[in-house]
Amino acid sequence: MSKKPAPTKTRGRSVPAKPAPAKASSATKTQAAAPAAAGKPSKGAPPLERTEALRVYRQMLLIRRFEERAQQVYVEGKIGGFLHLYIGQEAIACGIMSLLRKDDYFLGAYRDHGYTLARGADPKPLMAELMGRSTGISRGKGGSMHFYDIPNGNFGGDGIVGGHIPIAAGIGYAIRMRGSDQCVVCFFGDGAINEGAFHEAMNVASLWDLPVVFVVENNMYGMGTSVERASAVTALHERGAAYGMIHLPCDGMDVFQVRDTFADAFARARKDKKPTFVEVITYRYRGHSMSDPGKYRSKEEVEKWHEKDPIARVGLFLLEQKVATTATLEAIDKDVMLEVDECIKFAEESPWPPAEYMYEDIYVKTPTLNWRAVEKDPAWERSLPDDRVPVVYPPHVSTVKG
Amino acid sequence: MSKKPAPTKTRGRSVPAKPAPAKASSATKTQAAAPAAAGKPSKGAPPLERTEALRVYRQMLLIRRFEERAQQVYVEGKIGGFLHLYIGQEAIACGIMSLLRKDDYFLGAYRDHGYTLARGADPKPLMAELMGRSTGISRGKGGSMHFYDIPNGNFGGDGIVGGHIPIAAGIGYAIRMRGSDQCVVCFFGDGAINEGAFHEAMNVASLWDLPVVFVVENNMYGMGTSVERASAVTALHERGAAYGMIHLPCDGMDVFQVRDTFADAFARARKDKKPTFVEVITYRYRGHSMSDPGKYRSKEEVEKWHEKDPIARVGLFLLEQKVATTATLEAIDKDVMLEVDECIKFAEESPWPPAEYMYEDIYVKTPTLNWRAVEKDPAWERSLPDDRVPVVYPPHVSTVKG
Amino acid sequence: MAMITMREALNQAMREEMKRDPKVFLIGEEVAHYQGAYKITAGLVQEFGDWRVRDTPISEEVIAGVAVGAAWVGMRPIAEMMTFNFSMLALDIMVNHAAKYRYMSGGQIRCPMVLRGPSGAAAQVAAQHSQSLESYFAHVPGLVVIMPSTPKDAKGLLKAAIRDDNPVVFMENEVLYNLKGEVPDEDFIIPIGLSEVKRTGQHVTIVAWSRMCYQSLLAADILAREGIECEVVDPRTIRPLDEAPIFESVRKTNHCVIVEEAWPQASVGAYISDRVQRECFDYLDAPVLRVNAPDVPMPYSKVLEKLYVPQPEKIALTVKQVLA
Amino acid sequence: MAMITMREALNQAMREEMKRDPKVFLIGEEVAHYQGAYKITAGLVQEFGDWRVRDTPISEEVIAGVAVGAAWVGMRPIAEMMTFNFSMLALDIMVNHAAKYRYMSGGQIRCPMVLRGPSGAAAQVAAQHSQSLESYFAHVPGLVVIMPSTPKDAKGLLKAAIRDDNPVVFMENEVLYNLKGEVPDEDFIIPIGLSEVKRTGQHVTIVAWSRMCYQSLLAADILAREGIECEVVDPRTIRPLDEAPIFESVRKTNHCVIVEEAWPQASVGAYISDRVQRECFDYLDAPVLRVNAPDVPMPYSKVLEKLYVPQPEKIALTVKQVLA
Ligand SMILES: Cc1ncc(C[n+]2csc(CCOP(=O)(O)OP(=O)(O)O)c2C)c(N)n1
Ligand SMILES: Cc1ncc(C[n+]2csc(CCOP(=O)(O)OP(=O)(O)O)c2C)c(N)n1
Ligand SMILES: [Mg+2]
Ligand SMILES: [Mg+2]
Repeated sequence: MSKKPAPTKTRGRSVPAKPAPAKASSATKTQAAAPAAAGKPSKGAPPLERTEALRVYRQMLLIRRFEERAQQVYVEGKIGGFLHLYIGQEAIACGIMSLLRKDDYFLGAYRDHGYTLARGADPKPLMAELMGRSTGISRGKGGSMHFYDIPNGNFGGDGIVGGHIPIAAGIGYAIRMRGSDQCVVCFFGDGAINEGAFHEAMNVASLWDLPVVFVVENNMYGMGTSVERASAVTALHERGAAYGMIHLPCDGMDVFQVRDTFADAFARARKDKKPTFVEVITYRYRGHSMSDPGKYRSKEEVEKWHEKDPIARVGLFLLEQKVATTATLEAIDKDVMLEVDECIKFAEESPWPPAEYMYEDIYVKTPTLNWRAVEKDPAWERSLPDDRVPVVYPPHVSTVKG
Repeated sequence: MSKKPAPTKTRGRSVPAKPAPAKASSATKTQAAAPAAAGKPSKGAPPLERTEALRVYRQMLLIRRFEERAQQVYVEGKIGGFLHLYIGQEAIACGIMSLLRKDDYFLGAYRDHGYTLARGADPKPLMAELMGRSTGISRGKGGSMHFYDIPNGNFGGDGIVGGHIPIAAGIGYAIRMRGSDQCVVCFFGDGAINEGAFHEAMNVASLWDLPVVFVVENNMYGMGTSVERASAVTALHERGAAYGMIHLPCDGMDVFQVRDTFADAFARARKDKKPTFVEVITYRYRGHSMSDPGKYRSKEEVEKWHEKDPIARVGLFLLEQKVATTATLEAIDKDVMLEVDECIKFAEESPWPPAEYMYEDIYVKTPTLNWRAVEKDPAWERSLPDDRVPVVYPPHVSTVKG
Repeated sequence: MAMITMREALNQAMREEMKRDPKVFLIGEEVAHYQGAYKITAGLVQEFGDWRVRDTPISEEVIAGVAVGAAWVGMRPIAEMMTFNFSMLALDIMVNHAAKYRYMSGGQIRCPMVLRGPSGAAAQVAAQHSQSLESYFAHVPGLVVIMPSTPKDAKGLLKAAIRDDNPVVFMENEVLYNLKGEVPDEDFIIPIGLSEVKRTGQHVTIVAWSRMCYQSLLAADILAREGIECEVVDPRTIRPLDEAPIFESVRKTNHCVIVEEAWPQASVGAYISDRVQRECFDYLDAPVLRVNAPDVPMPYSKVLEKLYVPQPEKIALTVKQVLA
Repeated sequence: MAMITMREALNQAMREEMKRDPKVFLIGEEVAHYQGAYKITAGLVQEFGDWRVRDTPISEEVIAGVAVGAAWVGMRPIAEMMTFNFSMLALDIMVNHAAKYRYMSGGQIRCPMVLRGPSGAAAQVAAQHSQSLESYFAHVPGLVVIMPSTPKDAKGLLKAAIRDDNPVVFMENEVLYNLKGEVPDEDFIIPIGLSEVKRTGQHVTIVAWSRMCYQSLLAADILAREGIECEVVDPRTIRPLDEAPIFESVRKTNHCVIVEEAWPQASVGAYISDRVQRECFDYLDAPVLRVNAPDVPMPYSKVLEKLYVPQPEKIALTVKQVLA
């Protein structure tokens, strides 16, 4: 199983790095400093059980096939609006979710199919959501950018770049109040770190010791803008030093390194209540969204990254370890394709949301309200006294004194 | 003339430093790195001419006496709203303004009396502004938090913490478009650096090489909250590393060190178009504003800082250097007191703003407008075709290709 | 019934609810050890500790964001804006997150939080610190907006807001903090969305909330001496708006004046005027008239500020105009 | 006269003004090398270079802030919001800075800038990306707000906005970007604050702007077939509002319908309704009626989105209701 490569090597491999000497120097320094700052040697993740390894492989493949089909269906006009594909970044969601506990939380931006699938959600309601059907996970009201699966701690997709980062700090704050050893993972892109929201949230997470794991998925571009043209320091994890937060890079094309890196981060969050800032270096194979031909990237660059394909990498590992034969892998792929076909079928056979849905799920019907005032307001009239699905809270909320 | 002390010494002296080892270590590292990053040895400022030294002394004293009287008058109910005093921080404004060129710009927050006086503005309209008279520098419409003196490049006081920092980047951007060698100084407090606005502005200033000198006046508190309780890293200048920006600390109680530090920063801005982030360590003698008794600070702490009084320090220097005798200094003080008395007299004898003032200075009367639409709107009806005072632009705006 | 100030009433509401429910906590700038910039939260950190009364850095987006995140996982945060003049920095969190995630998730998420603090003009704090921005929140489906005018309303409605399962924007008024009034001793709440007729009269209906309700009652006293009887309706909750009692009153008096501290355009008062002309068209003897701040920024000088804030005399004048 | 799309019209306006005045520059996310997220700024960076067509990090507060600072020292920035859904992150800069510094400085400062971009619903981009937030800007003295509905208006008004010495918020509509229309070949501007009667009729006055003006004209066609003649008034500028022509029209038709893409509460449409009932009280045969988006967030599903956006049929129905 691959160990963390020297950060500089990772950078060199993945980023066409041409930062000014001043930046570069301070860069390497902080990187070196980071693991030390952790104050204990990296333990890494336990080796994947053979079966578990196969499961992760299948999951990564499911994300890819699910999105490839979604792309086709989009072109057929059966999906509307924005469609942001996670293809190429599968190892990150799958590596992290393979370590996340049932009672942990996570949230991210609009490129959210991968997180939800990796967390183990039934893909049928997800495809139905993309097609705007009433059986969709958000009842057809959210669409591609807004997958949520609260019973599984999935606070899903935010369409506002950086907007969910302060909210992740709030979930971490609630965990501290409870005194539980849960943690929350906050995914965002390289473009999001230049929003003020990132800055404000990183500072309080470190200041208050919140169990938040911040994950910047550096896929080299925010829409058409490369990291070099957006961030004064291109080794993004170094931003963590400004908040005294442990920060380090990670190869996002390697699910095993992802697991090693985050196993440490989760342990730190659960035991020491300390946040970690991980820069996962990866690449989005497709354009930013369906409308983006991706002219700003060279064919060579894209191909270079395909050579590091995260799924092929795991497949190779499975073969090397004799966990699987080529036949097994092909069987898995077939199986996945069939599952995706069923998703399409399920979605297309699902009913469209009825008009009433428009007025539902806005307010919670609450006893503190003067009912007479809103009886003619459909938004209130159709509100429910409770959530549509029970949200998992710990049975008892204990508050800790600071 | 005092040279820059080792940053760590400065910190030790000025901040009750108890940062976590990780933070501390990375701290010293970056500090050490900073001057090096400048890529050339610090030249510092030319020694003050005898007369110039006396002028600076008088100016610092004027700020203090002006505010002491303002405080009295406030208690008498002749000034309303918020009154934030700069007392204790005089060396910063005076040191910086003694180097600033006539065609340079600066802007800051609501604690703005010191900047305006140090820039050489006539104090009479300032006192009149505090008393809300029509002769005030903002015609009685701004008050203490909103001193502006545009002909002198003073974009003055912002009441929104951090709000003016992105605007400073915009002034720097305009300077780059012009291709001139002007620079802009952006003052803000230790509390302001946790606003998202700071983060967004620092990144673009470094990314685009804007001639902005960022000055965080670390007076140890944002209202009642100490730096330790607000910022995860207490060596505030280190935040500059996150943007690859040259950053260093400076003793704000020592006008000579202030001059040395900023002479370098201005040279860097004018020649290399590079921004600098300076943390000036200082202290506000008074409460945050008139309503704040400052209970959160110990008598000992406050006294400790009075021992470093920036005005006394210059006075001592003048005596040591035989530039002045005790008698000269007393004479200067008397003279300053008289000048402040005249300010009060001028303000109290000035007329109150007439009702029409309320509707003036909102819009610019512009030929692009359909006049008929607004003839009944006093805000438009009383608008002027031009600014009340001519703003100094360079005669010709040349734009540079990036 | 005890006579207490609105400041005390708000403080009691938070203390009682924090005692009642360990999930309630308070977060904001200077709310803890400084005892609140306006001392609304005095004594709370001593009683509940730093984790439930949290001083923050000056980071409005995080203050609101932390509240939203904590609310999503079952807490009941009260986030303080030192003043609502700074709430534009938290507006995206409230409008794009607090108000929308329940909808976008098809009813999986709830956001039981309160965003509270002083709003409106204080005394000579000038243009950036004297704004009444309730329209920004009232515009948005998914939010609840409350603006109390008396200590009793403040306490009863804040307690209701804290117990409510929706994101509530609770806007106080600094000038009213020292206003005294009778407040029940026992535990009570005032339902959200319940307006109150603060004074009955048959000649004209005045709709006003927060400080403007207070000003309108003073105007009503002046007019009463001249035999003009005003009915003053205080919606108390701006969203959802309890319209029926307003329409009822207008149908009785046939005249309506709406008094608002905010600017006139695209405002809450404009909406109420639209609703009244729509629902009481056949009952109105004259157009609905409005009293607002002038459509300009707030000037600093006290002589100008006095002209700026709607005064009882100006309200009285407008009432006479609508009756003329 | 050439037939061009609104996209081309906006692009021409910026190119011509940038040629005309070296102080004009453009700044925003993806405006340069990506040619604009909606291709409105296509070709400009090739012609004017990176300093005058500047790609930025994703930092809305800095995009608006840089524009304000540059404007204060004599430049004429055009700042693009990729969409106005993100403008809440720049709202403090616009409201507390762009709109107030001239006032607070007693007339020493001017802020000749344009904040522009698409606003309103697109196609299935859901709740966070389908908002019409013009009310947030129209509420504020010190700002100018423009919302064009045709390529000609877009070009003439954007050129005027760029030459104007006040901070202008210029809100476009994504759905109209491909709309074609005749645009004069010669250099021209359309004065700010000048409304236009887009269709004359004697039975009812429809006030509508941006995409809703387009929808209203379609409704007018439907109604014309039934013998109902609508007069459609497009204010084009929301602040300052050119009221006289609206009042004139209502005094002629005695009926008024206001069509708005935004939510109904505390909105621009509510204010226009208030103004009409005030100034045309004796001329109205029926209350002013309004057509708005439902008072809920925008749902994703296309079947729901279609019900959400005010359609010509719905407008026609409301017109019949006001005439009934
Ligand atoms: C506040 C805000 N600004 C701008 C946008 C438009 N936008 C959507 S995605 C995107 C790029 C984000 O890039 P990155 O954070 O790297 O995430 P990635 O798309 O690469 O996963 C932009 C600018 C937005 N949705 N929200
Ligand atoms: C956006 C915003 N949030 C909060 C406030 C209230 N406030 C005014 S001054 C201040 C403290 C600022 O401290 P610092 O930046 O250190 O400046 P200092 O007062 O020490 O000079 C606060 C919280 C404000 N004016 N603006
Ligand atoms: Mg990216
Ligand atoms: Mg301070």
